[in-house]
This record gives sequence, C-alpha cells and structure tokens, in this order.
Amino acid sequence: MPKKQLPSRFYPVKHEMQTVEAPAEKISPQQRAETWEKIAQYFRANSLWMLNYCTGCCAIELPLVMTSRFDMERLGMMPMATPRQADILLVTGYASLKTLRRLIYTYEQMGTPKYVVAFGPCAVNGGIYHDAYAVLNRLDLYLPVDLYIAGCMPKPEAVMSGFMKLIELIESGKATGWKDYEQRYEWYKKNQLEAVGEVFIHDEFHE
Amino acid sequence: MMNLNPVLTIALPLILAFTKIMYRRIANLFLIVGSLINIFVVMFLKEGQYLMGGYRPPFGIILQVDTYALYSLLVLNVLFAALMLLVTKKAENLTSSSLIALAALNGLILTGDLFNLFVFLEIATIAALILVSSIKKYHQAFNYMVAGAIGSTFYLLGLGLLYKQYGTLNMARMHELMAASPSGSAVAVILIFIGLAVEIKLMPFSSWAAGVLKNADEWIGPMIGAIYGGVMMIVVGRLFTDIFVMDAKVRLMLSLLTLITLVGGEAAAFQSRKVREVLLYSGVAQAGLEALLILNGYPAIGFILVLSNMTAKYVMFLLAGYMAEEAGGDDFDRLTGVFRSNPVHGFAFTVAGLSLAGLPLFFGFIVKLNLLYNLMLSHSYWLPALILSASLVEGIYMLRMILGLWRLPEGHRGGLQVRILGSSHRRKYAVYTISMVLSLALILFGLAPDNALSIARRARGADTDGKPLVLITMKGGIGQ
Amino acid sequence: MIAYQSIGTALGMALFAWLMQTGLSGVDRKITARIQKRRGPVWYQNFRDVFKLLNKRSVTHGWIFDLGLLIALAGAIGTAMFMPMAGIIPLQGYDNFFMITYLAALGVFGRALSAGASGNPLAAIGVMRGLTQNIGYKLPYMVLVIVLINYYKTSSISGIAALQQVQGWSVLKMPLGVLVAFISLHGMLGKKPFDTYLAPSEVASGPMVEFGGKYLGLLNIAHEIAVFVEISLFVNLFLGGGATLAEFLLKYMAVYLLSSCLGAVMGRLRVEQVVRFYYKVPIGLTILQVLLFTLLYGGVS
Amino acid sequence: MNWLSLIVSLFLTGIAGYFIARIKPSLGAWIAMAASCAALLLVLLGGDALPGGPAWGLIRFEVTPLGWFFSLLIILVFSTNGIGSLAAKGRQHREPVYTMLYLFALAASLGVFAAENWLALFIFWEIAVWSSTFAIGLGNGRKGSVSYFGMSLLGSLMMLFAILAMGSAYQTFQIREALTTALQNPGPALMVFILMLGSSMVKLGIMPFHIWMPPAYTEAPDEFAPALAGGLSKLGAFTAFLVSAYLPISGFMGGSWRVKGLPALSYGLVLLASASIVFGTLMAIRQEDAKKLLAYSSAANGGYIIIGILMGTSMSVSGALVHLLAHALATTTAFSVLAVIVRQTGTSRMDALGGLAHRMPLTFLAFLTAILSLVGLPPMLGFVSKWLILQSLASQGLFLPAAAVVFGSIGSMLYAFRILSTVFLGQLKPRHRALQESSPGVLLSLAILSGATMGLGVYPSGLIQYTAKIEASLGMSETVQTAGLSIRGINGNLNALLIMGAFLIGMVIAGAIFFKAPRSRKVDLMDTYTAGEFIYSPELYHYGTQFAAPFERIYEKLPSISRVYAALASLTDDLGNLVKYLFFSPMPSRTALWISVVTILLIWGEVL
Amino acid sequence: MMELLSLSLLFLGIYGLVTKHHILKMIVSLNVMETGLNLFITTLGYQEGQIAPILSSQFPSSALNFVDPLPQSLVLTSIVIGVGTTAVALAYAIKIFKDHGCLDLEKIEGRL
Repeated sequence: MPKKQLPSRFYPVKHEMQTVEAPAEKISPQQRAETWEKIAQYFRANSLWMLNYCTGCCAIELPLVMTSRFDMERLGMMPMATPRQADILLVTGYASLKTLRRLIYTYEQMGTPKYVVAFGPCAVNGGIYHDAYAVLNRLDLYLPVDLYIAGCMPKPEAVMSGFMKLIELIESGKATGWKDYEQRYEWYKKNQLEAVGEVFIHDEFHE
Repeated sequence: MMNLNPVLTIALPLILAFTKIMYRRIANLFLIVGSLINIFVVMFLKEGQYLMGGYRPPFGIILQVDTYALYSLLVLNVLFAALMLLVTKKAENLTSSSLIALAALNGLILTGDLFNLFVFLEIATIAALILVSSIKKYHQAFNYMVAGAIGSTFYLLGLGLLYKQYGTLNMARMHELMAASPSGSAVAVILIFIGLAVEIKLMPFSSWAAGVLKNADEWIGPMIGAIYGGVMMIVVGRLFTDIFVMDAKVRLMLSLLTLITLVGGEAAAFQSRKVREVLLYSGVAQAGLEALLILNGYPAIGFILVLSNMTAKYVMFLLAGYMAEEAGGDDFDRLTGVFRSNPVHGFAFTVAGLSLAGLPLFFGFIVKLNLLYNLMLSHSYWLPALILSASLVEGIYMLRMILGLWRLPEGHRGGLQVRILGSSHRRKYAVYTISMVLSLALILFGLAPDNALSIARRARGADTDGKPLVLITMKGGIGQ
Repeated sequence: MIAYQSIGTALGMALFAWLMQTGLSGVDRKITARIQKRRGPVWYQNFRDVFKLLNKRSVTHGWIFDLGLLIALAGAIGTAMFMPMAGIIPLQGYDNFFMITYLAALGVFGRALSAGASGNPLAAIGVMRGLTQNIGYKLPYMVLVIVLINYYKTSSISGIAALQQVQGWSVLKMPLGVLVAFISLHGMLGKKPFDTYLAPSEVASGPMVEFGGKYLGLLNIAHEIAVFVEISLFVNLFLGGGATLAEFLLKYMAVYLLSSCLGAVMGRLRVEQVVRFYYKVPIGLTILQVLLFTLLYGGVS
Repeated sequence: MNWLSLIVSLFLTGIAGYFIARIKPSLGAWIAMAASCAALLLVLLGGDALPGGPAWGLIRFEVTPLGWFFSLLIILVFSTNGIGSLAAKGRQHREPVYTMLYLFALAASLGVFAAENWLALFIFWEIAVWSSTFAIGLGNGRKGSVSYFGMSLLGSLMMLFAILAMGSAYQTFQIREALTTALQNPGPALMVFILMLGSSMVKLGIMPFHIWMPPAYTEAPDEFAPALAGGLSKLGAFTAFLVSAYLPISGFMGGSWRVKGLPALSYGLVLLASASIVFGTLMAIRQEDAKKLLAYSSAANGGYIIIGILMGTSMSVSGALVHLLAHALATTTAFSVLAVIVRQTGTSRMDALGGLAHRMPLTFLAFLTAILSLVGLPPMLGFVSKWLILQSLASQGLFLPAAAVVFGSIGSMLYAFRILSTVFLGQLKPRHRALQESSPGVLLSLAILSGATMGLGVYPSGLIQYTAKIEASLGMSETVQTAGLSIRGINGNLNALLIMGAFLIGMVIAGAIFFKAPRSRKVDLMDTYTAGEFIYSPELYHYGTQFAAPFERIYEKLPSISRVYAALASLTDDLGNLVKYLFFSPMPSRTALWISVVTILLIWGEVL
Repeated sequence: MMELLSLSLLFLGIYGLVTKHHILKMIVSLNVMETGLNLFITTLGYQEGQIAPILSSQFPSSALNFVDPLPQSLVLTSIVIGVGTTAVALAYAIKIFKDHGCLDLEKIEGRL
C-alpha cells in the first residue's frame, strides 16, 4: 500500500529519518552496531508482545484476532499483562482526558523499543466523538503512533493486516516512534500538558 | 572466757522494760542498749543446762542451752537488735512491749519446761498484741487476740492432759516417759500442735496473719511476720522433734494439714497483687513446708530453712512496710518502678526474694538443695515433686513482683513516679544498712554455706528416725 | 578433585538443558495451539522471544532487583550442572537429591527476592501465592523421594536411576506416589490449573509484574532450566531414568507433553481452591502411599 | 589462664562494670564488649585443652570438646552482639546494671558448659536464668520476663529433680559418671532422661514449652534479644547432648518396642520435636511482628536440633551441632539487625516498615545471609546442617519427622520471604527516608556473623571434623566422616565448595548475559505497574499485613497452647481466691470455727 | 465428772466465740473458755479423799496424801495471764468502739 497517496493527516507526525552513509572497508563499531541492530530487529519483529489499553469499542475485535480463526500467536504476538513486558501499546479507540493521562503513564513505563498502534478513526480525529467535550481528537499529538488501523471498528482482517504491516515496519527499521518521543519529548509534553492540564492534588482519590 | 547465765537474756530486757517507765525520755536508748546487750550476752553463752531456783530436774524450771537454742538465739537477737535501730517516735511508746517481747521470745527458745513455755507464749502474744495495736487496725488485732487465746487454751488443755498422763512438765523427762509409753498421748499432742499452729500461721488458723501483716509497717512486719513466726517455728521444731513422740497416723494427719497450708498459701500468694499480701501468704506457705519437714523427721533441714526464711522474710517485710508507708500503699501498680530510684532497697529486696525462691548464689538455694536431696535419699519422690511445684509457683510470683518493682511504669521516660525520700534520715539509713547487711549475709552464706550447714547438723544431728543427715556443701561435696 | 572435564560436562549439561527445554516449550506452545484449533507459533518462537527480550532496554528498581535475578539464574544453572541424564553424570558422586532441591530453592528464592524488590505489591502477592503452593507440592514430593531414598539406600539421583534399571521403575512400586509426584510436578511447572500465582489479569502475572526486557529474558532462561531440572528429577526418580539418552529424552518429552496437554485443557483454580486441593488430595494420597510402601517394602520391626 | 579464673574474672568485671557504668554510663557497653571479646580471644586461643582450673568445692571445671564448642558459640554471640550494641543509644542499654547482667549471663553460661558435675552445672544454669530474666525485664513489657522466668524455672526444677534423683540413687553428681551409672541401673533412668530432656526442651522452646519465646524475644531490650535468642537458649541443647550421649534411650529401653530402629520413646520425642517444627512454622507464618516471627522460627529450629540429637546417629548428631551453630549465628544476626531497625524506627511490626534495604543496604545483605541460613539454602551454614539431618532421617526411614523437617524448611521460605519482603523490600515509607545505615560497630559484628555463616557454609570440613571430635569425646562408636572437602554421608556426599563453585559459574554466566544486554533505566520504587492508576502514598502501596492470608485461613482455628498455661494460672488464682475466702476472713468467729472443726476432725481421726 | 463439767464450760466458751459477733460477748466467751480450762486443770490434780497440800502443824510432813499442788499453781499463773488478755481485749473494744461506733464485728466488716 503506497503511503504517499494517503492524506497526510492519516500519517503520524514523524521525524525525518537520518540516513547514514556506509563506511568503506573495515567493519567499524558503527557498522557492527548496525548489523547487530538488524539482527535485533528481526527478533523484535517476530516476537511482539502487546498491551491492550482498551479505551474504546475497537477492543472487541481483539479476541477474534487472538483466537483460532486468525491466531495472532503464529506471528509471535501475545497479549501481556503489564507494560514492562510489552512491546506494543494498543490504543483501541478514542482517548479521553482521563484515559490520556493513563495512556501516557503506561507508555512511559514500557521498555524501549516500543510501538504504539491506534485503532479506528477516533484516535485519528475523534471519530464520532469528535465534538465531545472530553475526547481528544488527535492521538499523535501526545503519543508517537507507529500505525493506525482503519475501520469503525476495524475488522479482524484489517487488524491482522495492520499487525503484519507493523512487523514489516519494524523489520525494516521504520517504526521509530519511540525514538521520536525521546527526541521531541518537550514537544510531546507541551501538547500533553495543554490537553490534560496540570494535576494539583496528589493523592489516590482525586484523579 | 566469760560464762554468762542465759537467764540474763530474759531478765535483762524485762528489767529494762519496767525501768524504762521511769525514764521515758531515753526510751530509745533503753531499746538499743537492751537489745545490744542481749547480743553480747548470747555471744558468751555456753552450752548446758541451767537450773532456776536450784531445783534439780525434773522439778523446777530449767533453761536449756544447746546448739539449737544458741544459734536460734543469736539470729533472733541480731535480727531484733537490727529492728531496734529503726526506732521512731511511734516506736518509743512500744519500748516496753518490745523489750518484753524480746524477753518472751528468748524465753521461748531457752526454756526446758512446758508450762514455762506456755507462760512465755502468752507474754509474747500479749506483747505482740500491744505492738500490733500500733498499726491502728484494732479489729484485725482483736482477731489475732481471739485466735491466740484459743490457741493458748488448746495448748494448755493439751499440756494438762499430758501432765495428767505423765505427771511431769519437764521436757526431757516428758520425752523419756513418752518414749516409754506413747499410747494415749495423741489427743494431747494434737491439741498442742493446734495451739502452736495458730502462732506459726498454719492455714485454717492463720486468718489473723492476713489481717495484721497486710497492714504491717516496717516495724510490725519483720517483727510479726519474720521474727515471731521464726521463733514459734523453732519452738515447734523443739517440741515435735525432741519431746513428743507421735505415731504414724498422727504424723500423717498433721502433715496433711501442713501440705494444705503449703499449697493453699502458694496459691493465695500467686493470686495477690500487693507486696505485703504476697509476702504474708508466701510466709504461710513456707510455714507449712517448715512444719512438714519438722513433723516428718527432717529437723535439721527444717531448722536451717527456718533461719534462712526468717532472714529473707525479715528483709522483705522491712522494705515492703517501708515502701508502703512512703508510697501510701503497696499494690504493684502503685509501686511499679520504685526500685529504679532506690537501687539499694531494690538490691536487698531482690536478693532476699531470690533467696526465698531458692535461686543459686543465695542461701535459700543451698537449703532447698539439701532439703530435696535428703528427701530423695529416703526414696520419697512425690514430696520433692510437690515441693518443687510449690517453688515453681513461688518463683513465678516472687519474680513477677520483683520485676514489677524494678520496671519503669508504662510510658515513663526517665525520672520517677515513686520516689522514696525517707521521712527521717536516720530511719532511711537504718533501713539501708539493715537490709544491705542482711542481704549480703544471704549471699555470703549462699557462697560459703558450709559452716551454717554444719551448725545445723550439730544442732539437730540425727533426725528422729535416727537417719543421719547428708549434706551437700559447696566446699566438700556430699558428706555425712 | 573434580576434573575440568567434568566441569565442562556440567556446563554442557546446563547449556543443553536450556536449549532443549526452550525448544520444547516452543513445541508446547504449538501443541497447546493445536489443541485450541490454532496454528500456533513456530517451534523456535521462544528463542526469538528471549533474544528480543535481551535486546530491550528495560527499567530496574535497584540493585536488589538485579541481584535477585542473578541469584535466580545462577541457582538454576548451578542446579542443572549437577543433573544426571541417562548415563551422563556431570559431577559424579555429588548429584545428591537434597542438594539439588535446596540449590533449586535458592533460585526460587532469588526470583522471589527480585520480585519483592520491585516494590510492586502484586509481585509480593504473587510470590506469596507461589510459596504457599510450593509448600503444597514440595511436601508430598519430597516425602515420597525420602521414602525412595530410604528404599534404595542412596540419595544420589543417578544411583537411584541406575538401581531402577535393575529393580524396575519406582512407578511400579508406588503408583499412587507417582500420581502425587506428577500432580506436584504439574504445579512446579506452573501449568494450569495451578498457575494462580501467575494470574495475568488478577495479579498482572504476579512475581513477574515488574520484569521487562533483559530481566524477563533472564527469568525465562532460569525458568526453562528449572523446568528441565524438575522434569529430569521426575524421570530419574520415578521413571527409571534412561539406559540411553534417547530413552531418557523420550520419557522426558512424554512427561512434559502430558503435562502441557493437561494444562491446555484446564481452567485456573482460585488461590484458596489450590491451597485446599493441595492440602487434601496429594497429602492424603502421600500418607496412604507411605503407609502402603512401609507395609510392603519397609516394615515396622 | 584457666576456666575458673576466666569465669571469676567475668563475674568480677560485671560487678566492676556496674559501678563504672554508674559513674559514666557510656562506658558500660564498652566494658561488656571488651570483656566478652577478651573471653573470645582466650577461649579461641586456649582451645579445648584449656585447663579447668583449681576446684573450689563443688565448683569444678573440665573443658570438653562439646563444652568448648558451646562456649565458643556463646562467646561469639555475646562478643559480636557486644560490638554491635556499642553505638546503641537505647535507654535500657544504658542502664548500668545491664552490663553486669550481660556479663553474668555470659559467665554463667560458660560455667554451664565446662561444669564438671551436675550441681555446678545447675548453679550456673540458674544464675544464667535469673540474670537473663532481669536483663529481659529491662525491656518494655510485662509478660516477657515473667513467662521466660516461669518456663525456665519449670525447666530448671525438672533438671534439679533429675539431678537429685541421680545423686541420691548413685551417690555421685559427676556428669558422666552419674549418667552412665543410671544406664547400668535403669531404675530412675527413664525419669531422669525425660526430666533432663524436658528441661532442654524448655530452653530450646520445643512445642509445649515454647510460649516464653515470643514475649521474651519481643520485650527484651533490643540489644539483649540477640544474645538471648542466639546464645542463652542454646543452653538447653547442651544438656540434651550430654544426656542423650551418656544415657541413650536404647541403653535403658533396649528391649522395648521399636519404630524404624528407634525405641518407641525416642520416636515419640522425635514426633514431639516434629510437631514443634510444624507448629512453630505455622505460627511464624502468621505473625505480624518481626521479632515474634523469629521467635516462632526459633521454636521450629529447636525441633531440628532435638531430632538430630535423639536420632543419635553420627550424622544426625553432627547435624544437630552444626544446626545449633548455624541457628545461633543466623538469629543473632537477625535480631541484631532488628535491633538496629527498632532503634531507628521504634517498631518491629512488619507492616509499619518496608523498603529499608534502600536505606541500609549492607545491613540488608547481612540479614539476607541470616535468612538464607535459616531457610537452609546453600551456600549458607544452615544448608549443611539441614542436609545432614535430612540425610540421616532418610536413611533411618523416619518419614513423619522427615515430612515435618521438609515442611519446616519449605514453610520457612514463606516466612523468611515475608520478613525480607515486608521489612527490607517493597515501598519505603516517607517517614523512613532519613534512616541511616547501621553504625560501623554494628556492621563489623554483622560482618563477622554473616561471614561465619557463609564461610562455614562454603567450607564446612573443619567444622565437621570438630563435630566428629565431639562425637568421639561423647563416646559415640562412629563419627561423621569427611573426605577432602566433602562430607561423607550415609547415602551421599556433600561438597559445599563444589556447590558454591557451580553457583558462582552460574553467577558468572548470568552476569555476562546481564551486563552484555542493554543497560537498564533506574526508576523510583513508586514507578510500578498499577494498571494505569496514579499512586502517591507508599504506605498504601506496601503489602505487609496478613501476608499469607489464603494459607493462614486453613489453620486459623489452630488451638494455642498458651491458653493451657493461662488456664493453669487462672486456676491457681481461683484456688488462691478460694483459700483467701475460706481461711483468711477477718472475722474471729470464722477462725474459731475453723479451729474447732479441724480439732474435731483431727481428734476424730485419731480416735478412729 | 468435774472434768467433763469444766470441759463443757470450755466448749461453751468456744461455742460463744464461734457464734457471736459482738465483741463484748466474745470477750465474755473467752473468759468462760478460760474459766473452763482453769477448772479443768485444777481437777487434774484433785484426788478423792486427799488433803490440801499445805504444811501445817496438823500435817507436818507427810506428802503422800496431798492432792497435787502443781495444777493449782499453774492455774494461778493462767488466771493472771487471762486477766491480762482480757484487759487487752477490752482496750481493743474501746478503741474499736471509738473507731467504728459499734461493737458488732459483722457490722464493722460490712461497713469496711
């Protein structure tokens, strides 16, 4: 699927990739690191553990993907219990003011490299909730989304194909949202603060 | 070496008691001088029989000074004199009765005549009644009086029966006659035992002790609780070892009485939550044990147990009465932590308590060890087991009390809730000195008990069944 | 003294243990998937997972978190180094049952330590559940083994295995006991229905809640080696070990795959149910078995 | 230098220490430390050939290998604890009398271990009892010292009875002679054995007698609890060793019914010890207070020692000796660490603590070694002893005790992890942020103790050889064997160094992988997975109470033995009340009535 | 006969002590008891048909037909002691009356 023909708003905001020139003769440490990175990318791509943050209705499609009809485990994908163990954060639906804080919290608890996959139109522009007072319309202002899966809700086939796309992206080293988040951290933080504001009372009962 | 007549120990205090009436101002001096002179006299006594009025025995009154009497007298007079150092304003009114009491107690130990014993018993009781009235609990004292009167009546009744049967009042003669034909004397012996049981605080008869000693001050407590009880027990030791001959049945019945006393006394002490109550009930229990030993043919052990308990009880009653008076009560809660600011008192009280409970390093342990060993030698296992159970209970309540008095009150940080100031300096230091000296003596005898043990053996060499006394001493190990 | 060669064998044993067991767990996943009418991952999926994990950058909760993990892996490797397999006995004469059990317990303890150090109460809850279950299944298991040791007069695992080659398998002598041992083994492997301590939704995978990246990877390695040790122990003690390596591996796989098939078709028990089950059925059966065994083979004099 | 002068000088130092500490309170701890360290040096250098010294009446000393082992153990405990409590600022510790009681207890224990006859042993035993009672009494509670004293007195009176029974029957108090004579004339042998072992069990806290341990360990001054738990409670094991060596049950009950080769009586007592293990473990799991937890674990560990002693095989006796040392070292460490914690935080309740490892890492490491040794995991000393005991249990075929031992060691994982997790791991309370690492003195003592635990656990051959020597000196026909670095068991060998080697190799491999992999990011303890929930209060985020609730629920109705003792006490109270009501009324008429009733009864009895 | 009579007097006294709570009644009972005892002891020495142990011109030397004089002298002492005891008891009675306003011990005990 050619990317260029899609409207730009469906793209996550991305930083330009740096292309590095290959050194000439001997294997420099950089080159070795690159080779190592390539091997690592193979493993990463084929062992994707995900954390589903079920913010909306799209989550209902996941059981289908996991079970015998589509069986995502054959791709090496598994649901995981905690963000520490997971590689992918699945945002299955819209992000509201309350869930966004938790999304950010969870995302920041994940170990790198990590990827964000957003489901449905709500994460892109708010979808049918675009004018709701508590729904944030663009997820990629706050978190670096690597892949959107279209459909309201996306059918399991779409989800599967989205995952395969993600694998492809990771294997080719293009899923670099997490690096982007690290590099433009201030920018993300500013957006996040603008959206959810600052919390003044810090205890368990006020959030 | 001087050889003094033992009658001095009786006569001197009596004379002083009556001359004192003329010199009220220096009453204290009479007391102290009298008791010190008595110690002096006792130190120069020689063993032997002393006839009164020149009648040959078995007629007339004789005074019997043997090892038993000599060392009893020594301990008695030392303890008594120590108590006299404590004289207060209040005690000055009691000078005469104290001196009379001393005379009567000396007489009780010395006399070799059964009726004379009765006379001294009555004098001692009346003196004690007057002394006891100083604590202002008159109905308790009345109780004491009634019990004492019934007791002496029974004693005299028993004595009358014996006189009718054997026709003599002399102890030695009585023993000879009784040993020759003991039948028919049992009722009299029982009556005499009951008469004395009132005085030695055996259990069904000892309600007076609770009333009197519960409220005893530092003067009455040691006097009635320790000295009187001890001397009476020494008298019982003499009568029921040297004089009376009992058959097995009587012995068994009386032993049962003492056993009930032992068990009941320990239980009552365990239940008590006041220092003096604990002491008095444990005293009752110990009286039971001592009487048990005396009745069952262990007089030497009984004798040394009496002396050791007497000393320990003396120290404890002294301190308990003193503390109760200073603190205004003697329940454990009120006195919690009292020893923190009074470590000297605490030390003496603790030593006496541990000795009483029979813990090593102290004299009481040696006594208990020998006691149990001799019981075991005669292949009796139940009695030692019972005594050990009793001493388990005794150890627990004793330590509970002592630890309570050492422990700081809850939530207390530094400083003290209870502070013994000592109303007069003389009294304070007197209590200090007496309790320290006596408790150090308990330690000393605990570390080197051999002389004390051999004296006991000399005093009561072979027991009534002719079994030799086997002693475990620190120095020489086991010996006959 | 121990020759370098035998240390080499021991290390080889540990490496083999990991390789084989990791592969087998892939097969296990495949089989589970097939039972559930899925295709399942490739058989070497677990290797991919481990290497991926080792390449991730994770978080640490302090040095105890790290140390505990190292103890866990070291305990597992150390245990595997002693494990005899068929005729191969890495450290001849020292493959003592109690030693292996306690060294394995050190690994478990290290894991618990690391989990506790994460500061997550869910981890502590998980560890508590695990240790509670541990009492349940270790107790009958070890009692049965002690009975065996008493019978065979040796506590050397290879010795017991060798004697069984001659005298017949222990399973014939104590059928009930082997049933109990198998239940215990099933629990030790953390298979359903006894994986309460790992319950992903209830306590978020319990002890492992804070482990990610290389920590999870190392834990995985330790777990696979521990599984190897447990199953090898079972095979050696109850199923007569193996005369040849093939026989041994055959038994090994049979036991493991039986356990995974059972795990695939069962639901998870709640923690109280697990505890009560363990204190009723296996312990009761053990007592029965010990009595029977004593009557038949031991005898009271 | 001889034993008598050692003990006498310790006593005198104690008295001198009291007066010096009265003048300058800070010197008291130094004196206690210096005296116990000097004693350690003397005993260590003198070896078991140290002369007993001149006889002073009954007080005669004779140093045996067993006594030397015990002496070394207790001096080690006392001296390290002395070093550790130097910096203590506690109120109780600064009492002048503490120094005296501490040294008295030490001296008396040394007297027990080298006593030549039973009477001397008993005298020193009792001195140790009362001095430690008063030392416990310096602490914070009412119950601890009294129940300690009560139970100890029960034990020592049992012992006194046995001693006097032997003495009166055989006319000797010499330890060995009395027991071996008893063996030849088995009249009171059974009674002597039961009573002697009973007194040991009281001290070790075996089941029906364990009730003193929790209150005493909790309420003792924090500086004294290590000495009490690690040192003084081991007095009981000493007499148990003597009695079971010289008066073995098989000797006087040879022909009786046997279970698995053990006389029925031994088997019964072993079962009692097993019950103690199970019960102690269960109770330890249930406790909310760290000191109580350790107290119940001590009760459980006493069971191992008694089992080892009673089985009487060379391996089991050696195992009991090693376990004794292991447990002494471990509990001393654990209680010293708890003392540090209580001193700084004022509590030993586990749910009020947490995360301390981040404030006191070195202390934590010492505690970890102790706990690992308590659980019996390699490479600690506790493993060696458990291995020895389990080996001999297995070879004897004692399945029930073996099950108890297994239960004890697996169950101990539960409470050991609990105390580690709730006190040292988990969330650090904000009010504990300012906690300090232990002072150098404490660290030194902890280093000595845990170094010994680990060093002997890795290299136990020397220790095992010495236990073999002890066994030989106790007259056992066969002793535990060592070959090179490994211990030769009946059906298996143990080479602790090899285990350590394998473990280290594993550690190297693990470390290599660990450090090769990408470095991790260090995060705060509060940054944990919470399912997206925000948390701010570490207090609420620490799992400390009712730790093993699902397990505890199974035995929540377990009857408590302390109720029996409470019932006994209240029975005595009731009896006392009755006596007071009946016989101590202030009414003269009541007295008169009693006098007449008793007189009538007595005369009636006489006439009949 | 006389013995029994005097003994019954003694028992009467004891009966009074057991049953009465009034202090004065108890003191009277004590005295009755003592009197009984004294009588009993006197009867011990009495022998039918013998003469008083008084040396007189009528009976200058013979001691064989005297009654036993010792019990009588004992009783003399005993009476003196009894008087002392009664005096102390009465003193107590006065004190108790001053303290409590009544002499009934049961009431006093109840009030305490």
